[in-house]
Amino acid sequence: MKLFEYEAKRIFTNYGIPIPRGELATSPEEACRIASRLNFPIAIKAQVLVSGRGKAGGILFAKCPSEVKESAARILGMNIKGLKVESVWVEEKLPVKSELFFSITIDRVKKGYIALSSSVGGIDIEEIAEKTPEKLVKFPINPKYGFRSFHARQIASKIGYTGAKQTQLASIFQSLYSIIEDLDAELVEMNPLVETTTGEFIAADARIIIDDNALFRHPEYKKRLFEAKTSEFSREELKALEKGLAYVKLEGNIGIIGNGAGLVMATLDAVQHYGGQPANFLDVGGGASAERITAALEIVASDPKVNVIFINILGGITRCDEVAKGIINAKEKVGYDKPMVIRLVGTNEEEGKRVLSEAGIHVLESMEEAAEKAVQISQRGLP
Amino acid sequence: MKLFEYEAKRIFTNYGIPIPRGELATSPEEACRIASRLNFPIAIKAQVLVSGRGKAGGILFAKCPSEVKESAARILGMNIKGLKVESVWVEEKLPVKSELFFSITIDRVKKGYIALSSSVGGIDIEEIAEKTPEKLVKFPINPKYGFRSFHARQIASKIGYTGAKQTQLASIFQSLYSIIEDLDAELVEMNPLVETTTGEFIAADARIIIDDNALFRHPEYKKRLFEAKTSEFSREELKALEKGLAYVKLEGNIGIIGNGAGLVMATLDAVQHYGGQPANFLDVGGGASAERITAALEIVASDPKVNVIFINILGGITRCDEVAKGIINAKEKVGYDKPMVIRLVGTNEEEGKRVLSEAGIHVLESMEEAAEKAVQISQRGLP
Amino acid sequence: MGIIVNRNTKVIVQGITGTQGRFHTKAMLEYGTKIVAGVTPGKGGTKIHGIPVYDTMAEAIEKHEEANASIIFVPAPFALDATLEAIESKMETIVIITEHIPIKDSIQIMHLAKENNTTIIGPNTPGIITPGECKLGIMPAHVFQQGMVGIISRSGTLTYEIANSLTQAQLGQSTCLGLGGDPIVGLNFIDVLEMFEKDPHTKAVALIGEIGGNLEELAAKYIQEVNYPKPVAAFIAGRTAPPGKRMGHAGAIVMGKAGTAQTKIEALKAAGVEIAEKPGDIAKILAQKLRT
Amino acid sequence: MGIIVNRNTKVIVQGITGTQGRFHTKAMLEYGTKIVAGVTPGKGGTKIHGIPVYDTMAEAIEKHEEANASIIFVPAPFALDATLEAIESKMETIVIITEHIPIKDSIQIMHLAKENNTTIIGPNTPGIITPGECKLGIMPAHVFQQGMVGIISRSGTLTYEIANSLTQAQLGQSTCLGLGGDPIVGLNFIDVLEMFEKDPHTKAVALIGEIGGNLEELAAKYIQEVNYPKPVAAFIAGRTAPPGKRMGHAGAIVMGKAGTAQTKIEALKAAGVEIAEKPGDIAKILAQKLRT
Repeated sequence: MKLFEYEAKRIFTNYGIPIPRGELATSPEEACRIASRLNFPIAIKAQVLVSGRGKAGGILFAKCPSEVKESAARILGMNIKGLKVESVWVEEKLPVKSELFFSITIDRVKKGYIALSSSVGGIDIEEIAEKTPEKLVKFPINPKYGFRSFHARQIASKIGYTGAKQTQLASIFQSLYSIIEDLDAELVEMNPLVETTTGEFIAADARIIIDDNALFRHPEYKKRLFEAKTSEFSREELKALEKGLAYVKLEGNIGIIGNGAGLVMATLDAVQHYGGQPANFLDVGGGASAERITAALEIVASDPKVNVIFINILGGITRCDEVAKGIINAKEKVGYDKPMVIRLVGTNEEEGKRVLSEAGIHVLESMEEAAEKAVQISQRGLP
Repeated sequence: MKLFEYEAKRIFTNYGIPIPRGELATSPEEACRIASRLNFPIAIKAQVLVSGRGKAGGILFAKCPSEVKESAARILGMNIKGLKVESVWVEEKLPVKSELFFSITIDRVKKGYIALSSSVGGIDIEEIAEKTPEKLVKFPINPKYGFRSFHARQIASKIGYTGAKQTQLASIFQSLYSIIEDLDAELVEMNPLVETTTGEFIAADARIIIDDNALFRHPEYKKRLFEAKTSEFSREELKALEKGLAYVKLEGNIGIIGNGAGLVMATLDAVQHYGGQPANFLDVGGGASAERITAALEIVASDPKVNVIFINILGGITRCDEVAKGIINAKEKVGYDKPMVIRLVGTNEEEGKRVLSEAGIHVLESMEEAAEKAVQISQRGLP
Repeated sequence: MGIIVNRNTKVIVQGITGTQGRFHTKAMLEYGTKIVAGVTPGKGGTKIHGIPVYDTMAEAIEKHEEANASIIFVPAPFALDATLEAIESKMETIVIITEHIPIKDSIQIMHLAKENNTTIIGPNTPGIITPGECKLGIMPAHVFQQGMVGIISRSGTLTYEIANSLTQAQLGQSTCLGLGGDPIVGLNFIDVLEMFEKDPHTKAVALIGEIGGNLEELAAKYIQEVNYPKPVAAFIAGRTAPPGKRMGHAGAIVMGKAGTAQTKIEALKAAGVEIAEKPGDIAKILAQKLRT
Repeated sequence: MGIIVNRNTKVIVQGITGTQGRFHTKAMLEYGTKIVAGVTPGKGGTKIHGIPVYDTMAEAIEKHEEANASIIFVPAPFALDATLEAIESKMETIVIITEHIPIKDSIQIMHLAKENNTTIIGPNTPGIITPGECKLGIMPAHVFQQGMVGIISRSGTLTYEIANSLTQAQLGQSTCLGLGGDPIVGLNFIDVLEMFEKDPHTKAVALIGEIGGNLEELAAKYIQEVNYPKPVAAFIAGRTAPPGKRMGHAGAIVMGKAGTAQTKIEALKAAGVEIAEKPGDIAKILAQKLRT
């Protein structure tokens, strides 16, 4: 679960990490009022859960109140990579001496947390790794006793700080680790972490991603995930999330439903292989019941672009007859009347096929064959 | 730092450990009002920081409101082992099916926490260890990943519980561990932990001792240590604590001051060896300044029983001339005019002796000789 | 033979009384897996499909000293404790079926497993099967057949798909192991490639990867560096996955430019691994390689 | 010779810029202790008594690879981190002078030290001295003299008292080690008794105990069981201490009937250890034993 910059910054404040003075606004007027309490120049930043908002024009600067109003008006309501901007963060622009990078994230290979830091910040980590790899400090965190003050100081030392500044930086780094631990985050990032011309360290941007699987330990965020007006998910994705289905909206016209993440990804790939465009990813998971199939069909069918649905089920624990019944029920309940391509093999396959044939639904056995067929239909309609 | 039963019970409640319904009262009337909201029979328990209050008459039971008032009146103001009872805890008496024992404390040899448990409770741990050692389960806690649910279940199993009751007990045990961790406690104990006739587990008594050295992490308790009307310490001990001196009040008439805990203990022992009675233990610590000596002398001299003070200093880091000056200043400031025996050896010994001799204070070199002399004076006055 | 599990594997099922645990205990028993005990806190003293249930692992291993593997079906919030309990009980192999375990918990599990030399498979895995000997997982038995191809996979159903085609091609499987769909899992491709190298029954390896992380790239590097002596064919799922979106598995996510199917495919190709365009191609590729 | 520290010990002082650290660095240097570096966060680049100061142990050992011991003077709230830093920097011996360290922190220290085979002396210790070779601690140098008695003690000043009398009796000391006054300390009597047994320069041992815990009782048991080959004399402080009261040291407390001077004295006597009634008697007892 991605947090908004303003949420992340509030958390930073709670952990004693300095951030620029600022507040959240949902209207140009409010932005103006906030600006009147701050020192100019001021930054107006779109609160939206995608990266690259800067390049998309989601960050503007203002030297006077009228510019604040204008900028906020321009950003609010803006659509950035498909997401509408509902609020802006209005804050003092920092007098930058240098921009640093610091983050803690997951290292899959070492199976632990890893701290990444660089004396070059303000650009994304891949760019840092590409342009100045010698300045990127990778510091695996010992799972035995965590990220200690001296580890933080070692990193600060490696990016070139000594003495009091080293200690100051180290304390910020350690607070970041407390956040990742306390919040079950999988990423906490300050980029840039600004060293101001007056010698302070201030987190100019803040990113936090909470581990979805740990949300049961953080009910306040779980609640917020389903409440926020704009989140990283579309309405359909949120609905799927609530039903426990894994759904990702894509741009094509072939609705895809399958059981098992790998199988569904492979189904998408097969569809594309035959020249088709998947409309979504939807994994119903193992042992899917009739209700789950119904919910899945409902979500996929609600996409107006979809003109064919391809259901790919390999029955293992999942029983084909159950799935077949689910499809029949769901089709009726949802009132879906566009074409379907169904591939159904495995446990109780015969019974499943019988049920579907009786309802006039044709069933295929090969995934490749079915994918090809779905693509044909999507392009030319039913033969 | 020892917590009162009522403090410990409130903490238990915060951690979800069931305790008998009850409240704190500082007057018989209040005890009565509390009792009116509870079910009889009711227990009235002295809140006092010594063990053995039961045998001292500090716990009484009442079957009706008049008995509550009477019992509270009898207990409040009572003196138990030198400490005045300022409050009573009024609670419902439990219908006992059996009494268990559970505690977590420090294991000096294994250098970690250890859980102690027994299906026999309500008597003290030494008695359990003596009478039914086969029923005492000692469970060292793994420092690597702490006390886990399955460890708690293993203990519950070893004291004879299976199924749902095992799980219930285990969850109480685990909460106790959370307390010891969160509060930096060195002892957390439920004795007895009562299994009621209705099948519940309820902590009938609660003991918590917080590690004094960890109080800097628990400012609320540090504050309370110096605020409580009655604590485990006498007024003089609290004063010493505030000044950073280690002081323990004893019953004799020879005031003792020294540098180093071991040396002061040995000084007490030497005094007793020669037939004297130490009035106190007071360790000024290493490198004692004139102010510390003054504070020490002030505390020791304030004990009216004291008729001679024996100061035993082995100068290492502590400079004898500094100590000597401290003694002179202190004597004047405190206005202490009873006899003193001073043993002073080590760094800058000559200068120290000179300073004291000039002030008419005699200095000895042997600890044994000085102890003997102090005893003589305490018994017969100055020769 | 195969790797990790065989006819001598003696299993304890943790979370045996839940719906999943109960169902799969039956399925594993039917397959011939030697299950010696089950554990569910608070349910000690009962029996599931004839298997005695205990409150704790400690009691289970006291009664069944021969147990050397456990399979975990407990819900995610309790999986960390269940796994630590299994590690403490000296299980050599622990299969964690449970999905949705917090990463922080997995980190702790993997750290302690390493210290204790415990083999962890999963979490979020279908488990491991050595056809004809031992099924320690939730995979449908009927798609597998004793044979010569070792399968290492990050996916469940897709693996059954490929196993099925290997069965139909008469190649069968030596052992089939699901690494698990989470970002942090016990075994990586390289660990299992090493084991398959040493296993005489494994004549070829099918590697089934997907987007996210760089374990496939590291496997490619390893295959190249050691000049891996057995033929390897690979399928990588998720070529069409958009960046920044989790594709079902917690671990299946492209971060910026990292973890795409393309980089994995390129790395594997560069290491001489033949890439299957469709899942069904794996069997064709290996059949040909094993014939020559 | 002696044990643990000698003329080859190369020391880093952690917390060198504080009042205590600065003072004792000077005293140790004057004694001839080979101090190679100091560490204080935020004070890197300065010098104390000619010793270079670094911000981190990592930097210090990078510049001074020969360092093999550290002595810690940092305040209690930071002592855990400082010790872990020293352990991570592969110091073989760490002397923790700091007092008032929370028990929870000490537990973590001792656990990690054990895993890394690090010798911890303290906390709340005067340190260790091998007279004439190395003083790694805060003890006054003048009471010590190279000689034949090994001292193991839970106390500071009392140890100087006894060391002084051994010096005056011309026996001197091989090594004198303060275990520390806390309930949880790195070395116990038994650990040090074992070392003294192997040290050819140690001809006799003085054991200085006090109330609290049962380390003296365990030492007595050990002495009896191994039939300890060198004469041991003991002094136990705190015969007059009331139960339930801490006598200065955090570890010096009689709990109920446990940890009294009487039980310790009895156990030691039963093991054949001669008990000194007064501190000064230790020298007399050992002088006699060594003469015969």
